[in-house]
Amino acid sequence: MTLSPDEIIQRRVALELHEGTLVNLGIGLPTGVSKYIAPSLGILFQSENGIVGMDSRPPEGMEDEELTDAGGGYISAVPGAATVDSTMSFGLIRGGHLDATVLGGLQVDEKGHLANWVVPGKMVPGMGGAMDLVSGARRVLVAMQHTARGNPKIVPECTLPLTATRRVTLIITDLAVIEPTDAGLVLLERAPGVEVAEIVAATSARLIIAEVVPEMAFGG
Amino acid sequence: MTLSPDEIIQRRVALELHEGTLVNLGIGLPTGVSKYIAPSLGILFQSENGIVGMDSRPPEGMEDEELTDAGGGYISAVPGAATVDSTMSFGLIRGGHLDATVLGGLQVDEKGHLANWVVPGKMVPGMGGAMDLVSGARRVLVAMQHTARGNPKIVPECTLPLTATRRVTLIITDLAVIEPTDAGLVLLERAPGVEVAEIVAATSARLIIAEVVPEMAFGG
Amino acid sequence: MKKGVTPEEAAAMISDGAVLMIGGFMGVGSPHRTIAALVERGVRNLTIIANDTAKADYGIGKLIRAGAVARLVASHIGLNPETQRAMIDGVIDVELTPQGTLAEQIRAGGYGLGGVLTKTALGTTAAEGKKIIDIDGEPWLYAPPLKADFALIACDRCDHNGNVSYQLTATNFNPVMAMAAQTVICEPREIVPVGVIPPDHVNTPGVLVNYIIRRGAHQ
Amino acid sequence: MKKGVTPEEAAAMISDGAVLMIGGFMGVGSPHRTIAALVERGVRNLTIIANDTAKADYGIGKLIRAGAVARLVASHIGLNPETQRAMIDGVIDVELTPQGTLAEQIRAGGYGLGGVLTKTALGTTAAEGKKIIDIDGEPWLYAPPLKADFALIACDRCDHNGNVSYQLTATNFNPVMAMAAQTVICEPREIVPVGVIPPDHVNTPGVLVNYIIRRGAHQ
Repeated sequence: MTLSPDEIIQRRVALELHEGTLVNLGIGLPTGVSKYIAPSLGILFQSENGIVGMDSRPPEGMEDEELTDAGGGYISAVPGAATVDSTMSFGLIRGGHLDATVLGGLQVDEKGHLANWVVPGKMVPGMGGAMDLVSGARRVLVAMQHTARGNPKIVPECTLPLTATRRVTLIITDLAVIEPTDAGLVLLERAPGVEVAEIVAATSARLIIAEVVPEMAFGG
Repeated sequence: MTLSPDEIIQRRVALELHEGTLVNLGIGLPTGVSKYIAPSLGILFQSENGIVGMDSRPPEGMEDEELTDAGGGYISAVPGAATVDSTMSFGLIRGGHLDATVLGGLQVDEKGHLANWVVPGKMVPGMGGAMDLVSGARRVLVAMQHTARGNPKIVPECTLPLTATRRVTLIITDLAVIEPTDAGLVLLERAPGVEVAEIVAATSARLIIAEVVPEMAFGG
Repeated sequence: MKKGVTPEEAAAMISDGAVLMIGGFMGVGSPHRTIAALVERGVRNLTIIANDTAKADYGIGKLIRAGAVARLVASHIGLNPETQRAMIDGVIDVELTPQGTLAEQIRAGGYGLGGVLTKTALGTTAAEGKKIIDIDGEPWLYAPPLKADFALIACDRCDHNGNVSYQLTATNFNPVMAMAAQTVICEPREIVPVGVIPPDHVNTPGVLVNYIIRRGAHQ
Repeated sequence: MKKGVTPEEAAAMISDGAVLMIGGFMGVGSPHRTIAALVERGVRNLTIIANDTAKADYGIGKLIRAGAVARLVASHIGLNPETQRAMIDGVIDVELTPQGTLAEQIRAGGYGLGGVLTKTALGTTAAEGKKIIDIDGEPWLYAPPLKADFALIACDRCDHNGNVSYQLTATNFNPVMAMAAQTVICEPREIVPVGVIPPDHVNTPGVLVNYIIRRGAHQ
């Protein structure tokens, strides 16, 4: 089985999500993680615009203009879903009731700080719910390509404005799984067929590397 | 028509309540004000345990154990009532959405300060919602007997702990209507058949008295 | 799906010295079966956060009479003379807080906020010894967030996943307490299949509820 | 009963320089007819408080394109390039605020609170120049309450008394904005007799709503 970079990231992130918990998947790459989650696990996906238990887009013609995700796209709801207003939605996020948030990243640094909301002078989208998610979720999982146009995104110190000063829980890329710790960034796993040297070369931050770095093990 | 002291107070308070507004009536004497309000006015009564649009006790056998007032007594609901949780209930009170609160008083003083929640060492009921109501309602109407066992309740300075440092809007008793102002307590009206001298004698606070103090004028 | 537990199993999770939030207003919307099981278990030294203690030997008043409570945070104890006596005698350490402030403190605990800034009680004896925060020259009374080990809540309906809907004035403090405790135990009047409660009528999403009290023998 | 007004009558109440809260999330749950009437009226110099500005020439994006907005407080403008351009060009003064903080600031305004204490954005560039409040040695970012002259909200159902119920993700900022403005104008999808919405399903009590937008010609 040859997996695309996105598939590697999404499948590996899926392994981090636990039965019966509430999870927020960011727009884009993180959204695709849900494809790899067995419904039997009872994991509920939150969309911060106000739903606990979002489901994928309904069949053509069945869309409801009052049921969308945070990007404004049509969604459906699982049986047992709950809809909430914005204060409650962010109460769930900021009060520590969200087990995990999966977000994309522009940069992550040796302290585990994430930058993902602005490129000054170029891109000013606003932070939306990103700062709340990174500050409030129990676990922050960064899901991103290891490099952008060949440039490392895992850097000694973020040059872009931070999303939060809190250390993220785990960085999952198409090359590696890396855990920020007090001592620094620890390389935990390699993507299938990827050598440690390749990861080090694609990373400008210092990595702490164990003698044996196992390959990511996917269920399927 | 001879009115009882309670009736005088309740009928006079009723004249202060405005069409289409939200009003909180305290337990006891204030609750009886609703008897004198025409339903056509569309005044909604709030009970701070979580209802906008409370109605009187339902017929025997129709009570619902999940529908009560702040004293735990059975109530009904008017058509168009809304039930809310405690945070929203007090959001309505503290956010200035309540047009008037009608409360009993133990003492009111020359600054218009109300004391009605505790008699240290004797009675420690707790303030419940009283402090929120006096701090947050747009208008605070004190409805009480002018004296307690012959002793004035309108005093130079409260000796009992205050409910709030905010000046109340109006004091309505079985003898008089008094408005606290920057200059002090202004005697606005006399109860039917009551002389100004009688009011002054029953009041230990200084009263500002106009040349003509009209009698309370009730609609009915 | 959540595990259904008996009131006794729920009570067995709660140890001496635990901090409990208990829903209800004068016993309306209180988890009466869970409270009775707690009394039966003989737990001691509890801290209770609740609006009131209902009446003597009713609702939370049962825990007061049983001597299970060491500390109480409430807004009103006026209709329970046993709680008043225990306060005056120094048997229970009672902190009286304005009802709206109490509700916001619990919400702040559950919503990850640093506390509450309010005008209520400012300048009164109820503010003595409390922190005043100046915002642009204006004083506000600060009240800290409240959290608990357990929230014991009651509701009208609960589905198999723990989605909860409340009814009428039995709602009161229950939804906000369900946000503010480590473990939430919910005592429903009725348990229904998933989907019976529409998404817009779920007041407390099931992810917040850890245990559902099973229906009673006679139900 | 409330007065039903046309979108044009509602727009006529809103003068140049007014501060508006507008409900909606990417246009979902926004009062589209009221917005269109405001654009038609040609009002200027507005301050808008809203989660986002939807898309170019859609929802609040219509007010942006019309040049009606001088100041914007929002959490996200990434999907409306016209708002981004207006911000970079200095045409609109844009304050970007984390979404959860923005929701709490509006709530604080409507609930009479002195502001919000949050960890979100603490230590980031988004906190620069903002007040930090120390609580027992821990820093919290302070965000002031927000209020408005008008809240323009949208809802699924509204009864003749102005009782409102929202639906699904069209709820978002609408209920909290209905608490925080001097005048609340509600644009319902459906208007029903009093009693059709049960008390437990009223999300915004009618006492908060000043005007109801009448049904449209084709409705």
